[in-house]
Amino acid sequence: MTDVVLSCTKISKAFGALQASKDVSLDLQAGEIHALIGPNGAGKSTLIRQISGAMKPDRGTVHFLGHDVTRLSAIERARLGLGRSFQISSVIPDFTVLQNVALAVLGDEGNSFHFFRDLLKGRPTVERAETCIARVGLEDRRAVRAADLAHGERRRLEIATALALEPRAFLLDEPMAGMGAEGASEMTRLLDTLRHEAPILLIEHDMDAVFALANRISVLVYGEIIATGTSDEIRSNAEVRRAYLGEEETA
Amino acid sequence: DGVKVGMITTLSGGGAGLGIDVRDGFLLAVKQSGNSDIEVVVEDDQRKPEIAVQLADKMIQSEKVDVLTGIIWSNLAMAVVPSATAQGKFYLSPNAGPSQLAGEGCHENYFNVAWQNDNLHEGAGAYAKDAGFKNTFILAPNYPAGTDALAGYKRFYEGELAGEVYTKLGQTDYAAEIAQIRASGADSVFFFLPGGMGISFLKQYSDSGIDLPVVGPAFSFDQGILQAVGDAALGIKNTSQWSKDIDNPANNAFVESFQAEYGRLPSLYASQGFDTANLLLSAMGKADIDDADAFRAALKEADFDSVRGDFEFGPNNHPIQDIYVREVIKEGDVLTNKIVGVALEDRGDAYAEKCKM
Amino acid sequence: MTLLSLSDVTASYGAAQALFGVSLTVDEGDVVALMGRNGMGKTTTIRTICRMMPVKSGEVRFRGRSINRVPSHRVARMGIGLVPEGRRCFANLTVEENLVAAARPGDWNFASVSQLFPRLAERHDQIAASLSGGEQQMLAIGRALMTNPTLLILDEATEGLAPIVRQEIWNAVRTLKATSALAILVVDKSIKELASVADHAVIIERGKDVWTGPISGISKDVTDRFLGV
Amino acid sequence: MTIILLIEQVLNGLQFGVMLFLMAAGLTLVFGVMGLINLAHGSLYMVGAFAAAAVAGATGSFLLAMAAALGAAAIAGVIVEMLVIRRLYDRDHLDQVLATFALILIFSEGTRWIFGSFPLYLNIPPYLSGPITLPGDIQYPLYRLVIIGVGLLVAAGLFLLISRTRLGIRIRAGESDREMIAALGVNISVLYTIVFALGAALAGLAGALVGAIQSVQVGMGEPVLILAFVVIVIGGIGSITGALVGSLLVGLTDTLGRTLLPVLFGTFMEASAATTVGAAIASMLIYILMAVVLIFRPTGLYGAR
Amino acid sequence: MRREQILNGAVLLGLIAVPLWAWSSGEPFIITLATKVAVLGLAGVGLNIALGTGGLVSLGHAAFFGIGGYAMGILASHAQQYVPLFEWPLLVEGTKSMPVIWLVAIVFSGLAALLIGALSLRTSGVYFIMITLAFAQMLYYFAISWPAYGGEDGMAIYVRNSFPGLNTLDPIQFFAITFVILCMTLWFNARLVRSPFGTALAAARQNAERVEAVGIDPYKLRLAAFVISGMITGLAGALFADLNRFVSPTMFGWHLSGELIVFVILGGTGRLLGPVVGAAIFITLEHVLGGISEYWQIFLGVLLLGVVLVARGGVIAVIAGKGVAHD
Ligand SMILES: Nc1ncnc2c1ncn2[C@@H]1O[C@H](COP(=O)(O)OP(=O)(O)OP(=O)(O)O)[C@@H](O)[C@H]1O
Ligand SMILES: Nc1ncnc2c1ncn2[C@@H]1O[C@H](COP(=O)(O)OP(=O)(O)OP(=O)(O)O)[C@@H](O)[C@H]1O
Ligand SMILES: [Mg+2]
Ligand SMILES: [Mg+2]
Repeated sequence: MTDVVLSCTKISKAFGALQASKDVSLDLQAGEIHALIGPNGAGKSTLIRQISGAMKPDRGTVHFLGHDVTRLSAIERARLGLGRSFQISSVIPDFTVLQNVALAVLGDEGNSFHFFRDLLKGRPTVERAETCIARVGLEDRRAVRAADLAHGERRRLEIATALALEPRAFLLDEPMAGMGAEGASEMTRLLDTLRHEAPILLIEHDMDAVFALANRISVLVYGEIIATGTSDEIRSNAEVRRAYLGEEETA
Repeated sequence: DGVKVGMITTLSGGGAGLGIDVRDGFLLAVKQSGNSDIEVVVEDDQRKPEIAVQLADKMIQSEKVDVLTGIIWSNLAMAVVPSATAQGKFYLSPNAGPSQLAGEGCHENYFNVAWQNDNLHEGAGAYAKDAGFKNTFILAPNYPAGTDALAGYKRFYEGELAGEVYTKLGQTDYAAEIAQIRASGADSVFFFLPGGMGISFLKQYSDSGIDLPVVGPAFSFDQGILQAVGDAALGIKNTSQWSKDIDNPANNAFVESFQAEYGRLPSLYASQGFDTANLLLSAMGKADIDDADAFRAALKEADFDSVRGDFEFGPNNHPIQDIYVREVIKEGDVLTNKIVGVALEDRGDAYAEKCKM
Repeated sequence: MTLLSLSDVTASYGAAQALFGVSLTVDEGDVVALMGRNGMGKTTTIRTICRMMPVKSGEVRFRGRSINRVPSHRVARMGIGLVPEGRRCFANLTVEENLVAAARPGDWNFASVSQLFPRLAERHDQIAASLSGGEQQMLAIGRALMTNPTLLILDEATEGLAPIVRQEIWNAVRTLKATSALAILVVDKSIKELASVADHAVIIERGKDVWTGPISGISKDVTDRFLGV
Repeated sequence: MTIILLIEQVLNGLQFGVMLFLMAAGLTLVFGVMGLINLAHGSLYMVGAFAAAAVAGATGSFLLAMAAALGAAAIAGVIVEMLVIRRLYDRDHLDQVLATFALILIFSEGTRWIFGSFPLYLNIPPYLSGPITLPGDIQYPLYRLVIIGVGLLVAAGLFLLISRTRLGIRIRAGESDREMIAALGVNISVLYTIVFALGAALAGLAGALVGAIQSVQVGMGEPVLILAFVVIVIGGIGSITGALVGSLLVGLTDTLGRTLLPVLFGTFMEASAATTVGAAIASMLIYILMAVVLIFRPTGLYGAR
Repeated sequence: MRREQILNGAVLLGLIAVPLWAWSSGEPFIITLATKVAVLGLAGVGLNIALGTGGLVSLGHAAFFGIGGYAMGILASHAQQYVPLFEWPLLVEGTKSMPVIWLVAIVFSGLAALLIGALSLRTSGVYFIMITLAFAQMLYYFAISWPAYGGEDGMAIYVRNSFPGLNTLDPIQFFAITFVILCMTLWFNARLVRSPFGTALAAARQNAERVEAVGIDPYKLRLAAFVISGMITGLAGALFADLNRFVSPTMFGWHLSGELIVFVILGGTGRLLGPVVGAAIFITLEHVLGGISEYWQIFLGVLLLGVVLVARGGVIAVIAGKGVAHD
């Protein structure tokens, strides 16, 4: 059990009458990709929000690297090394790709209260940022404003930013969405190597990617985890098929 | 040689009417004098003290004026006058008369041709005493001129106060104060609410159904503002050092020529501007501006035909003059004032003894 | 009959040109797939059709009429229903308000949309901002259908949807195709799904159309070259 | 202070609140719904008052004057919207502030140019003037009761318009995504022109109604504008209910503050100091109220989220 | 980007050339105007850090401007009358020394900004605009009705305060002081914008959620920016008071806050020299138009409107191109 990096225990969250999380317990172990799938509106993003600290659970606890982080804010959790990508791309529109990533490096270095140093002349910062950009294949676009990127490119930028934080665990909410076939397969390769740096809690509706990548899959339906298992176990679980996969994916 | 006059006054924004009247009165007198030795530069202070200070700098430094005049508001006067007189310029005030400048802060080069700020309020207090008011409710905005106004009223008034209220500067709704008046058991009301505040108060007061007698300074009953107050003002007593029906040749000629020139009845402010110019012109006839001492002495003589009749300067260069009681009446369709008595005769001011010059 | 045609259309974002001459046609009742890698100009093409950005040169015709200078809302009323990239639901409105905001009379109404997406009916009183991603996608489609268009444009309409819902949507598209004269222009990343519903395909590369033909005619060679699979 | 007086002051506070609401209503509509900061709202208020005064002066009819106020302000609104405001919707708040600040200058000095520098006359018609007696022997001006009535009617009307009609839905949709609502076939420009004109007309009506008991002069819109902003911010932008509650809160706080504070301070201070200090604090009171509300509810009482 | 730098240089050169010319040709009032541009420009530069870089639209910067002004007025008036400010718990005397006054102005406006900012930054958008206005209005009404320091009349300080080695009453020497301060502040501002702090602040303006996700707290960034901004504006207030040798509650008025915003937008939001250019244009217009007609504000209004509608992004954007400098 020493290699559990992130875990949440009995998390519950209600929006009025709607129970978005019901006693959800889940963990993430070193070196793994743990995929979280489930129908739209099942509560996946809500769960991620609670783990990342953007939303407070009604009940339950979150542990990260052995600390109880339930009471910490999103910012403090990010500083501890919880990297997050958003379901809907969230970038700094007027910044270039490089600046966007450099900002994340800055956040990781934890000293944004420098008033005189020139950010983009700090060599280590820029180098680290460029490495991350290269890893998602955006080298050619490093000087383009994030607002001018196409949708798919913005998704990659989102990943590059998460990489720059050198996190101890990743929370990725639908990183493949809108990526295109080519992009999705590249992303699959990237995540595959990434898991050795830090484990990934992955939300994704692209089943090809999920089945190819996940060490474990948990299925969330109506706020409850109804099954956890390997790709094959999940693929053949009748309940999951009925609630989520439908018929074709079983083929 | 000639005299250059710098006039800093309010020509734009809400309070522009007063500045325009002062300017028009002043220029009318200059025109009538036919004196070509006088040159007037007019600038708009936008009613902002900082702008007034800068304009004064400009007039002194760049335009090289000899005499400054024109300021309407006490706070602007306080900002401009001390430094202008300290630089050896003459300042003739056509409207504002803050107490500091009449007392400790008086200056030999500062002449007030209108009144010390308290004068009209003192007149109102004196009138209240004569009229036998025993229990007055008094109100004014909460700023220095407002506190001075109430103090001025109390100086001659001898009865009780049913209430003393300071309102917010710029307030437009007086329902709460009017309710207090109604409940206070007062037998009369004195108010000093310049500009739009006074109009709002009077309209709301008359609609409230209270019919206690009201008295106030002329500012809320002046020609420029009276039409806007409407019938709500009818019959109200107010105090003023001037009225268009003061019967003397200078005033009759002024009222007629002002109306001919500008197509409207002159206001209090116009009369003050007119007198200011005439004072200056009278001094120019007697002394050269380059001989400051002689010119100052000539000013001090006040040897001109004031539209308010007798006019002379007290020891602190502030007027000694009669304060009249006027009543608002209707002449045909037009609301105007009629003198019904004299509140104070040959009134100087309360600060003169503090003035050492 | 030709419903929509673009001939040699160019367009730019400020100084940056994004389309370098796109031509395509959509016939009545036709389902056309618009394909291409990320950033090649699919969305931009759609934006010029909906007049959300100006046509720099070339011509867009809808129902035989040039719509180069027709304002956006008039184009929509001529019968184009848009499901935009990124959903763009009206965040501060409820689900029901989103649906009725731009509704025009026709077969599609609140009841029939509810039938297609029961989830929306369940959530009809909820503010759109708090819907899950997939629910928002359904809402965007429902909202476009409520305008009762003759041409439905779906830009990545299945992005972020659960497989089972994706199948439902493709089924819905197939139903639409079979039962109505609705023409559809569809952008999606799943070639497999597109192949099963579309009649024709247009592939764009760097702001130009580089391949047009029946969808069945897309060879392995073409996908390798233009779609990078 | 007697109970009767206290009740009367509460009534005054409520009435002042409703009067504020009348001013704030149009502003919320434009500001909350279209996301536009319109500093020139006060100018439209002034336009209404001046139009009413001019027409009342020429015809002697109060009703015609009110109609003129509505019409003139609405027309001014349409012109301003088509020439200026329309180009500002997709700009940030800053550009809107600058442009509408410029409009204030143009309106104010333009009005002064046309009507001169002196206040105009506009008064309550005889059939609405004078006090009536309420239960408890409270004398209360009829006209102020009329203002309360009109204010409540406007509140109800606006509330229904925004929340219940399709027009309202579309307006709100446009606020969240203008491009998208247009792409769905709604002519948002016309819609916004209508809304702006409606907001302007409400401002004009408020100016004329209130002008009859206050002074009709250049610059009359500015203090009102600030108060109206205070009101809608306290209530929460975009909420008609919020604007109404905000107005009443501000009205009560201001009225009761300025009558009670001097008395309160008088209990432990010397009388004349108490009146000035009390008045000083009273004049700051609504700003204190606003700050406190926002500190505890950063989006106002009824604001979203 | 290079064009903007050339333009910035030209603006500063112009700002120094005009008063020098006026000095040599005996037009002291022009020097006064140039000083006013420098001082109000400085206030605008302060505001621009909050508004342009941080996206914090403060309609209450008059609060800091006024605090700076009153710091000068109170210290100098006590010195003038030889009355100590207070004697308990320790004796504090007034002073007529500019550097001391500046320090006091900076410290107190900074403290006020810390307090106002800490409370106001809980809100955002229009609420922020209004809550900052509320704080400034509180100070305004307080200053008007509090009699100790002149109330609405304000305070006149008849002789300008002193600066070691200079004759501050000489317009050109006083101008030199303000100009040097302006340049130093601009240099600081230029460094700030490119620094990690400035970058993070600009990022927080555009997308606070993203900044949080990388572990930076936007609230702290904004508060720091607001305090720095308030301190600079406070310093400008002290200089402005010295320029006029006069302080009054209008320094707290919302018109002043509005004018500062106008300077910033007119010149170009977030541009280094935007506020200076804006102040120069505005003050020149005010001066030139004021002489033309009683109704000059109509023309001013039309011109401002023209700038917003046509010259998008401010005057600097029109001359130097749209993009805000990024490397
Ligand atoms: N702030 C909120 N208020 C009310 N309901 C909410 C709120 N946030 C989310 N919900 C509801 O909670 C449920 C779970 O939403 P969530 O976004 O977590 O779904 P999801 O599993 O991420 O779905 P998807 O795969 O479509 O993104 C949805 O029904 C959603 O409408
Ligand atoms: N708002 C914008 N401003 C400037 N350039 C843009 C903007 N939106 C897109 N672009 C550019 O236009 C080009 C085409 O983008 P478009 O969004 O049309 O691509 P796409 O084919 O839809 O890609 P995706 O599959 O990622 O959605 C891209 O190079 C992109 O960088
Ligand atoms: Mg989700
Ligand atoms: Mg796209």
